[in-house]
Amino acid sequence: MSADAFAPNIIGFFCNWCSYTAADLAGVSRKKYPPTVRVIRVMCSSRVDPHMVVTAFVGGADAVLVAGCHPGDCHYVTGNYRTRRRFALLQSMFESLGLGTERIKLAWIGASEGSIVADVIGGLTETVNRIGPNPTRQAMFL
Amino acid sequence: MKGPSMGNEFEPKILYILCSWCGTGGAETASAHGLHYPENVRIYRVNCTGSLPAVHVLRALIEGADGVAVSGCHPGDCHYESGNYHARRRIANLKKILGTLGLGEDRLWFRFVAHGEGRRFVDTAAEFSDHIAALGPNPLTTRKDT
Amino acid sequence: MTEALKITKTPDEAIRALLAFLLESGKASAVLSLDRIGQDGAPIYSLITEAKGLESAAPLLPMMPSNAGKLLAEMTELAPSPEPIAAVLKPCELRALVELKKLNQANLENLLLISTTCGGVFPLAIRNNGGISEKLAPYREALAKGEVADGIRPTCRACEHFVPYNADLTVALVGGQANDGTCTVLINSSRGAEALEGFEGERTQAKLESDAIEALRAKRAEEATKLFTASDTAAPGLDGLINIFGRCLACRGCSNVCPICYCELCYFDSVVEDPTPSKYEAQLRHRKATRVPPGTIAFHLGRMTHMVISCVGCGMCADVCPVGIPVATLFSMVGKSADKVFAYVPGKNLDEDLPLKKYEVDELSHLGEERIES
Amino acid sequence: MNGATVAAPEGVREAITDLLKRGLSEKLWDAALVPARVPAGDSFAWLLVRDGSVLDETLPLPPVMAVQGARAIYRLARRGVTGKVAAVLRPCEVRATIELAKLKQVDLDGLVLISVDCPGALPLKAYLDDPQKGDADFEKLCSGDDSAAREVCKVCHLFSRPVSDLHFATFGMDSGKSCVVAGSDQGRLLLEKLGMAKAGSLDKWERAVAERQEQKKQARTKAQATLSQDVAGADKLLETLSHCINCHVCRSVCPICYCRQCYFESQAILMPPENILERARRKGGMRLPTDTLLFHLGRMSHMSLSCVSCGACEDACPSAIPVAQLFSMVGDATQSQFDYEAGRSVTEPLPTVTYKEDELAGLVAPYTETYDAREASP
Repeated sequence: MSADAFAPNIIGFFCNWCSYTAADLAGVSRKKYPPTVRVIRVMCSSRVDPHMVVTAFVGGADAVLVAGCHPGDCHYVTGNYRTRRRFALLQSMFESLGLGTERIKLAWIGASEGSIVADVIGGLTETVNRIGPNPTRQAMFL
Repeated sequence: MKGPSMGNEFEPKILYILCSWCGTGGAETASAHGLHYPENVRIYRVNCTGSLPAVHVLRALIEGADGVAVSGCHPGDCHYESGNYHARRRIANLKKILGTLGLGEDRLWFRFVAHGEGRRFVDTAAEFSDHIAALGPNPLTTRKDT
Repeated sequence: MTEALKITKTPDEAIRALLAFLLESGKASAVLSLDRIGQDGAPIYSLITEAKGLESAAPLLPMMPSNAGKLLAEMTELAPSPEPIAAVLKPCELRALVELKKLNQANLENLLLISTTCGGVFPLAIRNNGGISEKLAPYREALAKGEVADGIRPTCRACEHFVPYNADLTVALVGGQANDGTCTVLINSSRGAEALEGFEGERTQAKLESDAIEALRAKRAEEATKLFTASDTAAPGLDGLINIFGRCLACRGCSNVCPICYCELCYFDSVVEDPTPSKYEAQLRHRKATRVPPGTIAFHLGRMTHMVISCVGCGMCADVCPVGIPVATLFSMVGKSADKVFAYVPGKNLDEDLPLKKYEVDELSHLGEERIES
Repeated sequence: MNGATVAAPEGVREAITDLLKRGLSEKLWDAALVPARVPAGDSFAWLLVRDGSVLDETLPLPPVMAVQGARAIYRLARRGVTGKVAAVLRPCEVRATIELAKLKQVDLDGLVLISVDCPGALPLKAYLDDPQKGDADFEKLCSGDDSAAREVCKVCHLFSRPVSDLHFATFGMDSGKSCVVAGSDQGRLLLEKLGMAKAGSLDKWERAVAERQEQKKQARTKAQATLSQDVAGADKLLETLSHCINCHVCRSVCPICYCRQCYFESQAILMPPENILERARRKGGMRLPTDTLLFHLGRMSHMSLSCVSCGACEDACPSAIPVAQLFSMVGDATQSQFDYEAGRSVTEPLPTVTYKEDELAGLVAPYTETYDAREASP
């Protein structure tokens, strides 16, 4: 790969119980997906304070992915419902600020859904490839 | 006993800050000898004058005290070796701030009192009380806009 | 129609008389009201305990040196007030108080909340160059006609919540009654009724809503659209944000005066966010240079995620900003659209939980499910 | 005294930028901390520059002091820096940095402090209102007309030669020339490495600086006497502070107020309603937020010994209170009694951490042996 070729850099917050397990499964079952995501394991997707998404975004991540259990499946019963509300807030904020919502994504990935991990990361990588690098990556006056 | 308020309507409110070793000791000695100090002087004990936050003095002067006196061990006698030297600098600093802003550096006194100096303690309390009575009320204590 | 008291005095005199009555009758031990202090008559809130202290008070002055909701919360944060306190607040200050109550930062027991229909407040800057007095007559005139007064804070121009929620007593300032030498006080609660018992005035039935209020509401909505679609702050994007916040001094004035930002130590000033050599190295990996202190945009957007859902649009942040960043415009714009997602109006309903404190199982089902085909 | 003469045909700013570039390319330092105009063009921000090409967009000695340089260094170097960083500062910013180092809030290892003769700065708000006019005003300031300068700058007598590693001398120099003076061993070493150790005379500069210093000192004494008349005494002081809204912006932009959490924003001053009601009752009323005067006096007691009169607080005050003039006057008074000058030396201990056994004799109220209240009263 040439030095100036763009390699997307995605930060993924994966919940310990479903999504992280699914990512493990994806690896074990040799699902292929682009090596664009840096996974941060959190105990629950609701551990992700919206400002963490903002920090990753402003810090130069090309996309930020929050992944948790499907609604109703949360290990802590209600965590992901709260995540959903927080994410709705984030989306609304990003929209109002004209930052676009393409670079932030919420995905429900169940423990057995290794293929969805590949799908989601593949899809997000494609999106980033299409819209290009996040301008925050090089901006100096942040 | 004649107090500083005799013949004078204004009875100042005095806060007398004492270190727990010498200053308080002075007060104890005074009481052991049956010496009295004016009733408008309230004692506030701190471990060492070196541990007295400037803000406490300021708050007293803003919220109600007409004068604040501070007494700790004589130079060289500090239980913590150097607390009184630091206190002296801190009080000097405070007095300078009060003086520069015209808030009355005379309303803050610093005098060393040793454990055995009961007489000196009582005299200081009375003298300071008279001194403040002569200065008149501290205007800050009645201001609503502080 | 609501129970009301008609007082044959100008609103300012009537409210001062009412506050004096409350203090003298012991119905209130203290009164929180705007005061004019010093020779310059600086508008500052005071907690007044004596009727004669009300001489300098200006409870209805269209100024906001602090958000009074924040003041009441700071006062009652540790415990409810042991004695009755009457407070005259603007509707957004009252909304802030209610939000703070929901955030467990205030106790409303023993508070008699008096509010007004509000014509907006002047920016703090006007007291620095001249005064407020000459602005008052045109302000009152605009209020009587239900017009947007000149020179008020930008967020006030766009405020549609100028009729107070949760007030025990509401003083009608917007509409015809404002300038005829009388004052109508609407009684919204039993606490309000008790407070007025024994106070001079004619008991009537009154309706707060009037043509003037309708007219003002429509004009404010128009102004809101104008303000929130203005080219410099609407959907600014990253470049726009850098332009807006480029001059930020990181002084934290905005969060210091924000009624909703109650944290004693802001997360963004905490040790977690301390810039370290390795963080600078990370910053410089892809950049030719990086800003110091770092994290200007991250602070503002981060603060936004923390408080914008409760933003009452009072405009304190913009007023205090030493470099004139339109913080309030941006925050109330974002807040307004975020609140729309949850059909929430900050400070309107005491019994309604904060949107981020609750959830519904069946909602927002579009989130988390959509897939991009790869 | 000698220093290296550098050509500065386009002004000293360019000479500084050139030096920064050389230092970067010759690996004398790994990054530079220098102000740059923000993209909107209306103000300045500090940039930590790793790539020399960005230096063309920076502007040493900007017309305003947006963020106090020492505050930027505090955020940069509290836990040290990677490699070496050269920072271009105004003298008051260097002095504040030295104070912060003594307060253990800045690690000077790894920093190269570069300073320049300072003609003063413009009030921030005036500049933001009209940057073009501001730039023109600053030109005037540089040519000696300081009518548009900030009040504290008008009476600043410490405008030159702080304890920096390298100092650019401009006052009294022939136009198109500047002189780099080394102020430390590190500075001398750097000049040697840069091949700039050759001698040039500094007599003219020293004369100009001494003359200006004398003028400013006189102006300072006069200004403080006038200010004292306007603000001293309970009435006047409270009048001066009457517009204060307790936003604490003065403290948060102050380079010396480094506390993560100010005492005056902490639990320590949070009182239960009983306390507030009682205090209000005692005086018939109380302004809110509480403790406005206590905040200002308390802040003075905490930091006036290190106050460098930089004026950041006044620039940021939304209520146009002359905070900087007030604090600077008090700072001068408190510092002089300990024969201390904030930022004068790295080795001179802070007045609060040291003492002499025999000092401040006049402070201690003399004990009148014979004093007896009962006898003194009639």
